[in-house]
Amino acid sequence: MLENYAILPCNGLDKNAGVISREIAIKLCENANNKIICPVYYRVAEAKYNKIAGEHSLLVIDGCQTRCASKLAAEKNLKVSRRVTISEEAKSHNIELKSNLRLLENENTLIEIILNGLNSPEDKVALSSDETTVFNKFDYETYQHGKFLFRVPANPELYFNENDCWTYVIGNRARIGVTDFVQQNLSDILYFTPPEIGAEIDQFGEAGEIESSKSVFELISPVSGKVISVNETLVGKPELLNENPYELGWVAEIELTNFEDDKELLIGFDKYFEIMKKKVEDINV
Amino acid sequence: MYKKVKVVPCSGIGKVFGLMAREAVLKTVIELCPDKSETVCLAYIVTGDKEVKEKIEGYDCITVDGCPKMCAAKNVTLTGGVVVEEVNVLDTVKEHKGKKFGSPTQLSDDGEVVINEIAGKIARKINEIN
Amino acid sequence: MSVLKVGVLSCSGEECLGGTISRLATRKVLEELKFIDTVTLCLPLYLAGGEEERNFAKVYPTISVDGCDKLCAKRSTEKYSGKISGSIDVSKVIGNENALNTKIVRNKDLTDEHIQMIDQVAGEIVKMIGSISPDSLNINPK
Amino acid sequence: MSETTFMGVERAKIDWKPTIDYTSCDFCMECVTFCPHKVFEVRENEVIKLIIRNPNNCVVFCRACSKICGPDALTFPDKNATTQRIKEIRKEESNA
Repeated sequence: MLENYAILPCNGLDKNAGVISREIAIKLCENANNKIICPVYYRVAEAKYNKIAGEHSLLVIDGCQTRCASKLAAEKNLKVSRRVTISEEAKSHNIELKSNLRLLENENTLIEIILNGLNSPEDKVALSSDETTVFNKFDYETYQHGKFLFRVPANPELYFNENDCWTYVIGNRARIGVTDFVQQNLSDILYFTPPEIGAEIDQFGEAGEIESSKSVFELISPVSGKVISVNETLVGKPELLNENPYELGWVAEIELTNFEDDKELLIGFDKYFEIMKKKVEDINV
Repeated sequence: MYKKVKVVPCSGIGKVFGLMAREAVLKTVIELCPDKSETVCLAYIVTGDKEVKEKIEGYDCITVDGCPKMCAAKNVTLTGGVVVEEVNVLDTVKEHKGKKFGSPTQLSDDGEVVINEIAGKIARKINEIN
Repeated sequence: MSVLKVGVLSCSGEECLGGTISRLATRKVLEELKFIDTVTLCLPLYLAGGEEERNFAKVYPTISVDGCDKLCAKRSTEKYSGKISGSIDVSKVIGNENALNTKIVRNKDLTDEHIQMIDQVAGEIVKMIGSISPDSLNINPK
Repeated sequence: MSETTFMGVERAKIDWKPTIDYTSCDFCMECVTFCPHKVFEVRENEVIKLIIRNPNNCVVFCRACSKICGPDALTFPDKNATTQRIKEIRKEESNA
């Protein structure tokens, strides 16, 4: 059941998909504690909606590929935790959308499907911005300390910095994240702030922030470049960073600008694994 | 037949959140809904004994967990309980950013505040059911 | 190094006082008696968790602390993890009338009487640790 | 912390530590409780109750303490400059 979400729908009244997204937003608020952010009123009542958005996870419902709602969210610096695009949903369920502005059978079926998806526990409809790069299987080396298990991927594509952040490089793109050492130290991770998409980051510059009940960690980018995508799923489910900070818990993707130079200050698995073991012994987790 | 809702916390021993789950449930079954709800030892459920199966099989259960591993939810489901609500303490904790909630043995005042809030949510759910 | 640690697993039962006592006594040994190197685990993790948890009793000599003679912690540990090195039945230490008291107390309502029971059980745990792994006493004064 | 080198450079050669702005520090000591590396030290009976005791324990590029500092009294060197410096030292040493 979708609960405690702020819902920013496309409100395009002149398009069939817009009418659908509006309807879904209303339905989501009827029998659950969710709040609508009216994209029109947002322009004049910013404070009110910023408050709502600040207190809830955000679901953005875009009608068509123009993604006005998403753009509005970006413009207002809102963190999107789930996103649905009606036109895409229609396609994937082979439902043809016409130009009618009243909800007919087709529309209602689609609305049902999407609502079920949104209300089902496993985020069928939720999209993480990760569909882009293809990664090899991670093969982990593990180190047990007390009851804590520390995994580090031994893949040659991975590089680390001594600040316990990793980068997985493919061509001119790199995915970045934190290692198990960070995750185990922080323990239950409650908040995740991704870096800004489009931001230019220097090597060792800040690339997002992770906060737990215990502490706060600033992700120190192993590479320099431009942030081209972030793992938005983590905003709503930061616990994925505890589950696996290398796969589901990746943080951002960077378009590399100067990896050859960056490399000079990065280390491979062997070095990092040793350094990490030492740290684990020093600071008792 | 009138059935009491089973409210099962994880009682995790490693962190304060386990205690919060436990205390929220105790508050619910002792103070808020003593007539409509009761708790069942999770450790007993884990054994899978026939007697404990009978206690929860087919009954409406609300599980209250203190970490994403959702031990209570998983174990109750495995043993045949009908989990009508999976509560995760962390969801409410998130709304109280920057506060300290106490230790695995002692709740701080802020901890009390949060478990009262959670207990309130659980009670509301119980009243929906019965 | 971790071999010397001793695992202490309590039932933390919710239905009667014994569970509460088992939980708090286990924490007491863990937190306050720091001269003993112990480690604990949430019992339900055996089923919900992964390999790490299932191997718990294989990795550490483990003592179970149960609130009543159902011995849930003991039986679950042996069923899902490994042989345990010792078992404490709180009801034997503080008596059935106390252990099985279904008037569950919240931590904030603990009385001096309860605290005494906790100390008593903690004492038993320490004794048992000493008997199964003397080295674990005093190995890492924190 | 037994970590004495960073990126192959002797830690002592890298200037990375918080600087306390005593005009805004209110000695709440949040940073002291926060930092696991004992960078700070409390001086109870002195006027200046907080000092940087172990600058070389400070994790290079970590600025976490400045984030939890209420009065915002902690500042750090410029990351780029530090990175460049580390690279220079590495060169010097490899040429040496």
